[in-house]
Formats: sequence, C-alpha cells, structure tokens
Amino acid sequence: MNWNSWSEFFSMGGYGFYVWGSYLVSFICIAGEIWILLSRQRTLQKYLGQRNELNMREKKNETTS
Amino acid sequence: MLTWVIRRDLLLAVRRQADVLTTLFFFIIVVSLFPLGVGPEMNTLRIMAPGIVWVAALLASMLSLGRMFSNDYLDGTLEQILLSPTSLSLLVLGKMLSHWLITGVPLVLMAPVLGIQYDLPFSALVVLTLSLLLGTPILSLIGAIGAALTLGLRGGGVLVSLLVLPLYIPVLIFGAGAVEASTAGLGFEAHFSLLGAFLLVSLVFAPWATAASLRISME
Amino acid sequence: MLTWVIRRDLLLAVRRQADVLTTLFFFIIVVSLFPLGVGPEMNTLRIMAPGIVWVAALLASMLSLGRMFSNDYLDGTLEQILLSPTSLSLLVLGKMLSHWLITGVPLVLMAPVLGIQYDLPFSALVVLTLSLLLGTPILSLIGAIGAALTLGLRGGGVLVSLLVLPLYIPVLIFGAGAVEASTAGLGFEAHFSLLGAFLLVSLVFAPWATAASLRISME
Amino acid sequence: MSINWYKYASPASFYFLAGRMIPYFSIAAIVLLIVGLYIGFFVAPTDFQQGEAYRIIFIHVPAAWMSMFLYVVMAFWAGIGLAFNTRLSSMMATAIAPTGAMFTFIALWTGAWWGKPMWGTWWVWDARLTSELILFFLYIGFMSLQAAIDDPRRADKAGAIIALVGVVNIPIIYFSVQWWNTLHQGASVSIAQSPKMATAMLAGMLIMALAVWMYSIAMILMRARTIILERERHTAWVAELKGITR
Amino acid sequence: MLQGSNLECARGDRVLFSGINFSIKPGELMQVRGPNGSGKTSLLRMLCGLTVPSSGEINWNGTSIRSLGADYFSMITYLGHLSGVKDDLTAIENLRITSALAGVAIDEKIAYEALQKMGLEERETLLAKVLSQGQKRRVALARLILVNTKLWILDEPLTALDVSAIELIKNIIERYLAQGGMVILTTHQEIDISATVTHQLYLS
Amino acid sequence: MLQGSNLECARGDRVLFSGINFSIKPGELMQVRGPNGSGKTSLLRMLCGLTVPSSGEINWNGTSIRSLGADYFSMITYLGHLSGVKDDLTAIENLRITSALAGVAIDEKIAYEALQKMGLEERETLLAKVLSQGQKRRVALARLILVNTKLWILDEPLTALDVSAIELIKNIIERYLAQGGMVILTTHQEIDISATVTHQLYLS
Ligand code: HEM
Ligand SMILES: Nc1ncnc2c1ncn2[C@@H]1O[C@H](COP(=O)(O)OP(=O)(O)OP(=O)(O)O)[C@@H](O)[C@H]1O
Ligand SMILES: Nc1ncnc2c1ncn2[C@@H]1O[C@H](COP(=O)(O)OP(=O)(O)OP(=O)(O)O)[C@@H](O)[C@H]1O
Ligand SMILES: [Mg+2]
Ligand SMILES: [Mg+2]
Repeated sequence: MNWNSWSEFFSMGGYGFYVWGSYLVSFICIAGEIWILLSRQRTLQKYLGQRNELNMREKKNETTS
Repeated sequence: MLTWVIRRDLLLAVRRQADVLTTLFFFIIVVSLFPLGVGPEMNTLRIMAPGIVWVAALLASMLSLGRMFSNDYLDGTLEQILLSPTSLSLLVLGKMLSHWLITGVPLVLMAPVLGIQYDLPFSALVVLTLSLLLGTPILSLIGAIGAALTLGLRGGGVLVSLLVLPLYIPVLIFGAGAVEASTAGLGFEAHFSLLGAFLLVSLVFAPWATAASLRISME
Repeated sequence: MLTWVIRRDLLLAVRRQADVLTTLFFFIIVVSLFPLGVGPEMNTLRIMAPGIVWVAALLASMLSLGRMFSNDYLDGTLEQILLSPTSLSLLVLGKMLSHWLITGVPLVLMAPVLGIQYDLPFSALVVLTLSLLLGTPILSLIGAIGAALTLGLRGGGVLVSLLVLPLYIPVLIFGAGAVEASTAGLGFEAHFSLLGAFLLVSLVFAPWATAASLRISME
Repeated sequence: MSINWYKYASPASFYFLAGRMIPYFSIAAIVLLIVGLYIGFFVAPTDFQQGEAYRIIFIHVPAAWMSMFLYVVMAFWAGIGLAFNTRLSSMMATAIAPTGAMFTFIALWTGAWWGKPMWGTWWVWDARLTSELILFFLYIGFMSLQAAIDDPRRADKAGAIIALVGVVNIPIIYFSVQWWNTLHQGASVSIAQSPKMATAMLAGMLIMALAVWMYSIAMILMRARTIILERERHTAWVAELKGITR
Repeated sequence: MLQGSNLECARGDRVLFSGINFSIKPGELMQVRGPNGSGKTSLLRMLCGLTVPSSGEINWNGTSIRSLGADYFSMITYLGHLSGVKDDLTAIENLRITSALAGVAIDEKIAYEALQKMGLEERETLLAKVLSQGQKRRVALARLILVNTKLWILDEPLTALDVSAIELIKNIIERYLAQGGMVILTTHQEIDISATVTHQLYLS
Repeated sequence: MLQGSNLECARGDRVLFSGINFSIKPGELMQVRGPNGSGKTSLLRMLCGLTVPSSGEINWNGTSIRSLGADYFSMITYLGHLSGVKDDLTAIENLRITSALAGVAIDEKIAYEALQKMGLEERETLLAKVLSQGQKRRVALARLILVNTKLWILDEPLTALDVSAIELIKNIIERYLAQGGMVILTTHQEIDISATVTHQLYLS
C-alpha cells in the first residue's frame, strides 16, 4: 500500500492538482459521452413512441370510417 | 428594426454556423500553424505571440467582410433593405453589430486559450483579451465601409483588403503594442485610450459612411 | 477537354482578376503584417521568415478553395461538367491545374521578393521558392477533395478548412523545414524528396477522390 | 458449422445481436476499470523520477492508444461501406467517431496536465503532441462533415472519402517524429524489448487499456444501435419494435 | 399617383428606351411589355428609385421620388427577378424577416397563415433550399398578402409558378386593385387582370 | 430508347412520387406535368443520372444508365433551372465553352451564327451579366442548335422567354423530333409541340 492516509492520497505527493485534474476531466468526458448517447436514445424513443401512437390512431380511424 | 436585422443575422449565423465557426476556426488555425512553420522554440514563440494573435484576428475579421453584404446582395435582400422605410444607417449599424457578435466576440473569447499555447504569462493574457475586446469592434465598423464600397465589383475581395488594410494597421500596432508594453512592464493605458478613441470615432462615422456607400454601390 | 477546362478557368480568372489578385494580395498582406505585429527585430524576423511565408501560402491556398467549385455549382455549370462525356477525373484534374496556376504560381513568383523583406540569404531564397514550387500543387490537389466534399453544405467554408488542414500540415512542416535545414547548413534533399513523393501520390489519387466526391455531393 | 454472415450484416439482425452483447462488454469495462485503477493507485510504486505525477499514465496512454486505433478502424469500416455499399459498415464508422474523438481529447488533456508538472508547460509543439492534435482535427472534420449533410447516404460516402484520405495521413504524421525535435516519451512498450517499467505499472496500464477497449466496444455498439433505429425508422421492423433500449 | 415623364435609359452605348411618359392612379394597373432585353427590368428598377434615369423625372404625387427618399420606400413593394429568399432559412423565417424589413413585423401565426394561403402548407418549416423553384417563388410572393403599401412593382412575378399559383396571384392583385392599390407589372405570360384602368406600356 | 420502370423519389420524410413507368422512343416527346413541388425537377435529374432513384430502374436501350456512365452522358443534353451561364464571360465564350464540355468543340463563327439564330445579334460580345434575364436564357438554349445528342431533357426551358423566343424554341424542338430525337420537357406554360407521339406524365 502506497498511502498512509487519505490526505496523502489526495495530495499525490504534491501533484494532486494535476493528477486529479486529469482523472476528473477524463471521467467527466466519459460520463458526458454516455449521457449524450442516452439522451439521444431517449429522444428517439419518444419520437418512435409518438409515431406508433399516431399510426394506431390512424389505423383505428381507417377501420371505423 | 435594429433588433430585427441583428436577429436575422444571428439566426442566419446559427443556422449556417459557418460564419461564426469559419472566422473562429481560421483564427485558431492561423495561430496554431505558426509554431509548426517556425519551429517549437518556446522563447521565440513567446515573443511572437501578441503579434501573431493580433494579425490572425485582423485577417479573420477582414476575411469575413466579404460576406457582410454580399449574400444579401446576391439574393436580392439588400434591395429590400435599401427600400426599407427605416433609416439605412440604423440598419447598417445593426449589420455591423451582428458582424462583430458573429466574428469578433468568439475571437476575444478564444484568445486567452491560444495565448496559453504560446506560454504567455497571466497578465499578458488579460491585456491581450482586453485589447481584442476594444479593437475588434473597430475592425467590424471600419471594415463595413470597405465591404459596402466594393459590393458587386469585380475583384471585390482584393479591393476590400486594399481599402481596409491601411485603416486596420493602427489598430494592429496599438493592439499588439499594448500587450508587448505590458509584458515589458511598461504601462499599456496609453495604447488602450487610443484604441478607445478610435472606437468612438468609428462608431459615429462608420454607419453613416457605410450607408452612403451602399446607396452608391446599388445604383 | 482538359485544355478547355483550363482555358475557361484562366479566362474567368483574367476577366475577374479577383481570384488571382485576392490570393496574391492576401499572401503579401499576411507576410508583411507580421513585422508590424511582432516588432522590427531583424534576427527574430529572419528565424520566423520561412514559417511565415509557408503559413501564408497555406492560408492563401486554403481560402481560395471555396471558389474552386462553388461558382460552377451555383450557376449550374457543374451539372454540365458532371454530365460531360469526358472522364470526370480528367476534367477535375484540369480544374486543379488551373487552380494552381491561378493561386499557386503567383505565390511562388512572389515568395523571393517577400523573403528579401525578411533579409533571407540568397541560398535560402532559392530553397524557399523551390519548396513552394513543389508544395503548392499539393495544396491545390488535396484541397480540391475538401472543396468537392463540402460543396453546397451549410458551413462549407469552415468545413473545408477543417477537413483540409490536417492534410496540409505535413506539407507545411516539410516545406518550411527544408528552408530551415538549408539555413542551418543541413541538407534539404530529404525534405524535397518527401515533398516530391507527396506530390506524386496526390497527383494520382486526388483527381479520382475529387471526382467521386463531386458525384456524391451533387446527388 | 457455417455462420450466415449476411444475416448479421443486415442492420436488423445486427441490432438484436449487439443488444445481447452490450451488457457483457459494459460489465467487463467496469470490472477492468476498477481493477486497473486499484493497481494504478494502490499497487504500483512511486516513480523515482516523476513522483506521483506519473499516475496520469494509467489514463493517458490507454486513451492515446485507443484514439489512434479507433481512427484506423473507423476508416476501415467507412472504406468497406464505400466500396461495397453496405449500410451497416458505414453506420459502424459513424458510431466510432465520437468515442475516438473523446479519447483523443482525453489524451490531449491528460497529456497537458502531465506536461505542466513535468516539463513546466502545458503545451509544446512536439511531434507527438502535434500529431495527436491533428488526429483530433481529423475526427472533428469527419464528424462535422457528416453532421452537415442531411442525407445519410451522402453523409456516409462523403465521410468515407475523408476518413480514407485521413488515414493515409496518419503514418506520415507518425514518421514526422524523426524530423522534429521531441520532448515526448518514446515508445516504452514494445514486443521486442523487455519492458523498462515496473511490472505493476505495466500491468495497471495494460489492464486500463483493456478496460478502455471494452468501454469503447460497448459504447460503439450502443451508438450503432441508435443510429440504426434513427436511419431505419421508416422500415417495418422498427415499427414493430416494442421497447427500444434492449 | 406615380408619374414618369420623358424617361430615358442608357446602358453602355445603347439607349434602351427614351421619351417614356405615363401616369398611374389608385386602382390602376400598368403592364409593361416588350421582348427580351427591351428594358422592362431597367424601367422598373428606376421606378423603385434603385437606379437613376439618364434623363427624365419620376414623381410621386408631384414630388420627385429622389427627394422623398425613405418615405417613398415605405409606400412601395418591389419584387424583382431575384426573389430574396435565403436558402438557409425556413419559409416562415424568410417571410417574417422580409416583412419586418418592409416595416410590418408579424408573428409566427400570421406568417403561417400567409404561407398556407400561398399553398405552402407542410412546407413552412423546411429550409428554402430544398423547396422547388416554384415554391421558393411562392415564399417571396407571400409578402404581398401582408404588406400594406400603395404601389406594387412586380417584375415577372409569374415565372416558375403553376396555373393554380398564377390564379392565386391574379386574385391577390385584383383584390388589391379593388382596394385602391396601384400595380406595375411585367410578364411574358398572358394574364388577364381586371382593373378600373389598365395601361399598356410597350418598350421597343 | 429510354425506359423508366417503377421509379420512386423520396425527399426527407416525404415520398414525392412512386411507381412511375414510361418509355420513350426516337421521335417522341414526353411532357412531365404537375404543380409546383410535385417532383418534376427531381425526376428529370434522375433521368440524367445526377441522382439515384430511391427505387426503380432507368434503362437506355435495355442497359441501366448507371452502368453506361459517360457513354450515356454523351447521348443526352440536360438543361436545368440554372442555365450555367457565367456572368463574367461573353455570350460567345459561354456558348463555346458549354459546347466544348458537351463534346462539340466549335469555332467562333459557328457560335456567332448560333447566337444570331437565337436572336442575340449585337449582344454576342457583351458580358453575360449585363444581359437581361431572357437573353441569358437564350444563350443557354443556343446550345441546343449545336449539339448532336439523342435525348434532350429540358427543365422549364421557356421561363423568362418572350413569345418570339418561345416560338423559336418550339421550332427547334419540332425539327429535332422530326429528325428522330427524343425530348423530355417540363413547363408550366401551354405550348403545343407536334410530335409523332406525345406522352403526358402527370405527377401527383
Ligand atoms: C498534450 C500533451 C501530450 C500528448 C498529446 C501526448 C500524446 C501521447 C500519445 C499519442 C501517446 C501514444 C504514443 C505511442 O503509443 O506511441 C502517448 C504516450 C505516452 N505519453 Fe504522452 N502525450 C502528452 C504529454 C505527455 C507527458 C507530459 C508525458 C510525461 C512526461 C507523457 C508520457 C507518455 C508516456 C510515458 C507514453 C507511453 C509511451 C509508450 O509506452 O509508448 N505524455 N502520449
Ligand atoms: N453595358 C451595356 N452595353 C450594351 N447593352 C447593355 C449594357 N448593359 C445592359 N445592356 C442591355 O440592356 C438591356 C437590359 O434589359 P432589361 O434587363 O431591362 O430587359 P428586360 O426587358 O427586363 O428583359 P427580360 O424580358 O429578358 O427580362 C439588355 O438588352 C442588355 O443587352
Ligand atoms: N428534405 C426535404 N424534406 C421534405 N420535402 C422536401 C425535402 N427536400 C425536398 N422536398 C420537397 O421535394 C420537392 C422538390 O420538388 P421539385 O423541385 O422536383 O419540384 P418541381 O416539380 O420541379 O417544382 P417546380 O414546378 O416548382 O419547379 C418539393 O416539394 C420540396 O418541398
Ligand atoms: Mg427583365
Ligand atoms: Mg422544378
């Protein structure tokens, strides 16, 4: 084990700013990528859902009229 | 009316994105290419930095002048603008403002980041950004006159540079000079107040001159 | 057929003069503005010279790419070119050649004059000119691909820079590198043979890629 | 037993196949990431030259490797799509680009944040750094070109051309290192030479690289599925789909 | 009342027309006719004040249009060969902006209705560049429904339009004339517009 | 013989037309009709090979035009909405260059005569940008006199033309048909061209 305490771990031998700065931004990027993809899927789902509803309604109209 | 013109231009800019991005990207490219051509020596680069950034800003602004009126000219919108009951100077001021918002502001915002690539100290970065903030509107204002005069002429592009460049040079000298003065530890206030004076003068005269030029060009 | 395309483009260039002059003038401006922004120190300037000239040539060439096909696209001539019974790659090669004649050759001719402004020694001037002579055709060839791909797109101007620039960078590095090597007393032959190899490769592939891109863009 | 590859080359069957594979890759990515980070931060010893700052390596190097590798894969699929007019391969290329661009950005960012303590500057114009920057531009160019084109078929073809032209550029940039004075580390992992690094360091780096692989595959498959749905929303099989996330 | 007296137009070495006199009052229509290149467009641009006649005068209610300046512009609507439709804006945005420039700020709903009247339903939010030739022209013409000016100057408004659109434009012009508007028009197509008075001006 | 079978064109989310079938033989004329935005231009561009139909096939004498490639281009002449006339070239230069691109290199004299036949005497050496709308269109149309292709595809060739020019074009087309040419044409104007067979294709 390299570290004696949490504060030592966070300070990274004086380089904490740089080490955590890199890792933080990297994980923000990864999280951002996932989030963007998920929201893209959500919009698509909404669109497909709406369209399906519309189609259903149209089909009903066709059969009734 | 002013707001309509600005809104329209901004909308077009958003829709096309080209105008904003072209200028900004051009600016970034020019600034980033130099180290590749000149070599990676950090000391040389630091000396060159303010000059390069300012020249790049000047070129970026100059290149976008062509688009200022010519799209509207080609598709007939400019005829409609000239035939608008609102004061032409006002409409023109709107177009200048939107030109600055589209081409000038992004440069100002980007400049500090590029300065870091050249390893400029923090105080120089601040002065650089402020000098661009004062200077870029002048470029849009003066440039509009040239753009209006050369509208629809053969060789519009080169003419506009020829006309506008001599007027841009003082802005370049004082802008880049301010940064160099600040790096050298000298005061840069004198440079700034000169830039400010230019800005005021051109704000008063440029719209009027541009409106007159447009009428002449559309005859 | 090739000759017809070239003749037509040259005729248009002569008639409009803009295309030749804009590029050339832009090149001169960029090169001449730097001393104003950077300061008059001759030693710094001499170090920067090859880089500045090459960056300016690259920008000048890049900026003229937009015009390469877009005029023909807007007025319907490009449709006619695509529908011509002659091989499209050949016609495209013609357009590339005329683009080089219009934008590249003037730069090559102008470069030594500008080099003198920066107090370059004679041998460096010769190498600079030769490197531009080898390098500028590559810029036209590669640039055409980008121009064809972005035809008629929103944001064409910025896209073309974005696409073409990464491909230009090796040319810049080796072009400017040759001059620097010669000033440093090292051999520049390796740089030149690399530039020559690029030229051959792009001469073979670029017309074909451009023709394919044009067909895609006009769908 | 022969596998009917054409069956999987159709977007619809790929959609379902990918849907089944994603969970495995995601789980693998998470597990490897945790193990890799644990080794990186708690097992690997302090570097005697760089102190703790070197721990950036566990994200920097995998990201840098991935960024270059993904570009080649992207160009490969795009080229296949252009040559054989297979929609699925073009969609794969489109799906790869954002992940590749993100890793390029991470490599640049972590490199810069490593450079500041090590070299005293955020950025130098060194060949390795510059070529990574150019790679970033190549990705951005590919993505913006595709985004600017409304018609997906045209976007695929145009993107393919620029990706292929760009891939020609990669070795050129790579070899330009010789022409350029360099501050950046040379390759320290190669098959011929024995590793110069401590085993734990190396293990951490390789496990992180694997994690990044798994993550990339999972993301790309997910994105490919989304793209398939977006493009094929008019077809019958999409209309019959119930839930679309799985 | 718009009055032209002794108008002349010279282009290069050539005098396109000279000694043109006319006057047009509310409710009246003037059709300018002539073969290709006879100077119809040149005349219309003069009447807008975009070019200056090489000799002769143009008066609005007795005052020269030069001296009226912007006041004159607020009374006319000009529609030229070029339709001023931006390829990168949607039909609605195009219409709202051209109207605003002409001094009539309209909201989305009104623009929507105007476009529907012009037969562009379901195309309102498409970028103009994907519209067909005739649809672009319709977007430009939609402005006529919205503006309230006293004089329309229309240079070949009917090009690229199909028969139903021509009928539509004809109705719009007739209604406008009936409300006391003035219209100056060129077209190579035969169109029969009923007006209290129809002047015919033949060029060369 | 040009044959289209089961052609479909989709734009954005919209299917403009589908199930279009036709075949046209030497000496025959096909008029494509339909309101603005019905897809006439889109169809014509397909027939040229500029765009690919979203489904269906186009065959020339039984071979797909895709596989014919440049051979097909040497047999057709297309004239679109845009006339491809360069503003900065004179009428003569424009004509010579477009003809050369179409594979017929002509000398100045022939170009001169062709322009004269199109009623552009004394305008041959003016820059196209000072020509009137109709004159520009005439310059573009002059090519029809010079080329010797088997199929003309004309998209609204009559816009901006005056009556005498329309008569001229009508004669040119009729003469071409009589010599065994094929013509595919769209126009919103009524024009009565005599051909052995005239197909009418209605879109939506
Ligand atoms: C913005 C700055 C930087 C960028 C763009 C960058 C880029 C790269 C790239 C592309 C690679 C992969 C190269 C290969 O596998 O051949 C790499 C590897 C590596 N980088 Fe960086 N780097 C940067 C800064 C740094 C700094 C400051 C250090 C340390 C002082 C560093 C240390 C390393 C190491 C040790 C490797 C692994 C080399 C190997 O094992 O192959 N990098 N970097
Ligand atoms: N510099 C010049 N030298 C000679 N003639 C010129 C010059 N500039 C323009 N012209 C002529 O002036 C005329 C311009 O006509 P204008 O555009 O007004 O015609 P128009 O009646 O609108 O024709 P159209 O029906 O084709 O639209 C053309 O005949 C053109 O040839
Ligand atoms: N992306 C898109 N989304 C929806 N509709 C589109 C899209 N692109 C084009 N269209 C439609 O396709 C049609 C194109 O028609 P085209 O230009 O072929 O018409 P045309 O018959 O030649 O009409 P005109 O008589 O006006 O010349 C238009 O109705 C246009 O609105
Ligand atoms: Mg006219
Ligand atoms: Mg049409």
